Amino acid sequence: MTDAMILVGALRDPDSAQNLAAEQWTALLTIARAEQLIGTLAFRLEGQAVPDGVKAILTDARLNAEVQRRTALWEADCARRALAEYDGKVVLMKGTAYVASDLRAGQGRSIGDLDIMVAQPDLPTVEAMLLAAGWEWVKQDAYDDAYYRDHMHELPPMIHRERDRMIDVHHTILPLTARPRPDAAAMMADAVPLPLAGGVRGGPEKIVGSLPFESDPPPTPPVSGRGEVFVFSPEDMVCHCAAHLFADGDLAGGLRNLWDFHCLTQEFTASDPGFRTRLSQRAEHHGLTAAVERAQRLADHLYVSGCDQITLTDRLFIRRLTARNGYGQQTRRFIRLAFYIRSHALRMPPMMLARHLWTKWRKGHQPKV
Amino acid sequence: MTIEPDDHDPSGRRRFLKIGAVSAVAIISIKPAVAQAAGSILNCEIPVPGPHGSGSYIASDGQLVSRDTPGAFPPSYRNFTGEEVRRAMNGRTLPGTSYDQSQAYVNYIRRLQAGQSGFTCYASLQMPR
Amino acid sequence: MNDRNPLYRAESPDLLIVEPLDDMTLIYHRRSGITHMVTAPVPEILEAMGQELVDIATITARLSHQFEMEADASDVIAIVDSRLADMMALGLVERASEGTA
Amino acid sequence: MHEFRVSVGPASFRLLSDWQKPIAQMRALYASYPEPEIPDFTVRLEAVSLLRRFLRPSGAIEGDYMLPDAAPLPVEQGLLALEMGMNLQMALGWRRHLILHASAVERDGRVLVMTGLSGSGKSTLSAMLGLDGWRFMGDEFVLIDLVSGAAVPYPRLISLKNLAIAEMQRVAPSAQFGPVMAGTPKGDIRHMVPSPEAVTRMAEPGIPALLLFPSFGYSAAVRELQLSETFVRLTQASPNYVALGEPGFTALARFVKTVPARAIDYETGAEAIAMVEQLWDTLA
Repeated sequence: MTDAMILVGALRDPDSAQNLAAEQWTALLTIARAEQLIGTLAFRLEGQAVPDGVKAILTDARLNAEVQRRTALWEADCARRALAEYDGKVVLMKGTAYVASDLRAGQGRSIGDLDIMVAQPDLPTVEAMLLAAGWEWVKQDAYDDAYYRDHMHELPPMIHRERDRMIDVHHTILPLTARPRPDAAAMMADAVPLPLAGGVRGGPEKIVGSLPFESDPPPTPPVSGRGEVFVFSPEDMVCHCAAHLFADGDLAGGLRNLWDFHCLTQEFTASDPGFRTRLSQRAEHHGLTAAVERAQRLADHLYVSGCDQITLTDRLFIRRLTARNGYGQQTRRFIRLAFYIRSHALRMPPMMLARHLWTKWRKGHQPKV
Repeated sequence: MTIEPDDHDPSGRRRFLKIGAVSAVAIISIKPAVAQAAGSILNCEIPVPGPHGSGSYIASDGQLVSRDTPGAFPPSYRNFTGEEVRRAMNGRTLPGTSYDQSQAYVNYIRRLQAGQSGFTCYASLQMPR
Repeated sequence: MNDRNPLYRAESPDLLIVEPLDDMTLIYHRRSGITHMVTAPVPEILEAMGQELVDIATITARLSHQFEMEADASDVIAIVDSRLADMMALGLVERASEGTA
Repeated sequence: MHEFRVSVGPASFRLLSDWQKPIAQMRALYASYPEPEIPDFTVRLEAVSLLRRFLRPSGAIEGDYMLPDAAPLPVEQGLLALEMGMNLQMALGWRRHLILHASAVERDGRVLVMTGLSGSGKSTLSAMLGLDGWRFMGDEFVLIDLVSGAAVPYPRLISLKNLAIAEMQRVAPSAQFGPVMAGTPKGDIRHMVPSPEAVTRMAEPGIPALLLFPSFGYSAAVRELQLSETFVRLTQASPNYVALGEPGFTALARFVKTVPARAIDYETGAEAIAMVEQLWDTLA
């Protein structure tokens, strides 16, 4: 039966899609939607001769990705304005950072919540400013709240009451209970400002919140230097991507995260030959060498032709990452369960894991396997 | 921006502008109706309470409270459908509940926020008539 | 920073599609993708602001020049101030902060 | 899984089910509709658990686009579940038109659009008008072309509820009906196949000429609406207005400015049809 390798193949080698039969197209599109990669696929296949029905679906996906991009940038701009009086750095993370930096990883990418990172001591300040600007807590449950504050790498999620958009405010990139403890302070210190951050006052190009319009106005000078937004340095962006891929969840959505990793490393390496060396050093500093190396092997194996240097364990990861059939259903139940347990074991010491699973179980949560 | 070009009418008098009051609501922003339209075409249900409040009791004003709170009602043993909640909001009681219990549950549902279980379903009941 | 007389700038007109309906006007904000439905004097304030950095007194003076308003000058200033705050919250207007004002 | 594919208007679906029966029912009711080669959307009706595949079987609605809070339905209502799944794909995934949650009928190339809450009677009214000299275009969604503003048909199965079931069986005894599904979340439901003309002409759009907001159960009245009220109500009746961005705004603003709108209250179907004909003659 078809698995997500059909999607991997189309992303790796868009020309190969020319040979797909109608049945394979249907499976490919369904799997790409389920893996949140339909927009990415649409950009990859741009310019390829495809059947009419496929073309219409891919055009929709591209337009939809453009709307998501604009919405994500606007949300970032709203956060920037809400935090305009905050003196520290506000770092955009994940999808929003990729589109704001105009990186290839952002092309067609689906973007849900806004993720930002601020310095840990400033969390109460930032929280208060967001609450004042219309964000509200999503959960009221004391257990979840205490759990977040004691053990997680972010505040409990907040949602904006007018725009219905969620924000996750991080102070580091991995749960505090995880084994690697990345150097969050160094990541903040090395974060770089976006070329020109600005909402209303900014110019039209590559600006937070702007779309390319034919009738774009000439750039207007920024009103002040304050209220800039930042993104991680290239090395830290890649380290975060790898950490997120393996630690934050049970590899659900892993193909998408791995595609991010692939695009980031390719693009950074192409523009800077010294990037790989600095990435290794930085990964070591953060205790993320194993994660970055595995992500690199998996990404090369799946997304680069002719790279087959993988370990036996890597093969398990690949089985997990591609566990999806042509109907869009998740498959390989057992291997997914194994990864689910493993993901929690990575995040928590054994006793805490037991307590966590017990509490969740009593409340009726079951791993959706 | 395309506001009518004739700021002054031919007689040379200034146009009248209804300027409103300081406290007036002058801007309404259109929110996505996905929840409404999709919810109205989908069979949905609302747990009372949702997982975020499991184990809690429900006070008459809909707040989640601990089980020893006087006058609070136990969690519902079953979920309510959107249609049952719609009828309860129009004055009937939820199936299998007393009048006061139903009121408390409906108040709980009214307090639901986006992201909480049942919210999308509740939002679907809010479409204006 | 001059807190007593802040300066404001409106969103670029090219990023707003304005569609008068009746006593309400639609404004589609291209940067956010959000549709706002507004009453007077919101469209008039945006028009009066143009593309410059302006203070409330300037906006009010321009409105008074164009329109007859059923309110005395201090009320008009208070109302314009209130509408500017509404528009700032929605990202349709931004206030210049310290340094340049 | 069991599988059936169908095109409705410009959209096409792959329907999958763990059970054979709902698929057979769909196949019978949609027999006259074309079958797409590469469908736009996939809808799945899945057993909630292995146990529920056989014991009091109930299916969850899954697919390309899903909503939280969706409750599983007993498998006897699988046909309804699949229909809901199709609607959900359109509501969340369709980007080629502005969708209005409305029914529509056409005469002389011009279209009457009726929108309102479920229970407003828009579905039954469109079905009755479809028997009375109008071409039925759809009872759930009307698709507005983003460039031309034309109304594009989406003639899925007509979903009749409660009292409307007997009423339609009386006036259209020769129509093809689906199984009666009693005790669904929306009461009793029975599907009716639209007229052959509605299906053969489903690629043929029309120009929107009148918009009505019907309300059933109130004594007869007609009310004018301000453009701004119409606009807001239609944004709330459109599941993809916000997702479309600027083209959606342009299409909806044009629709509101060019199509006359009225709210009508009525107590009987005959009364409503008389009101519709009269408004059509004066306004459209």
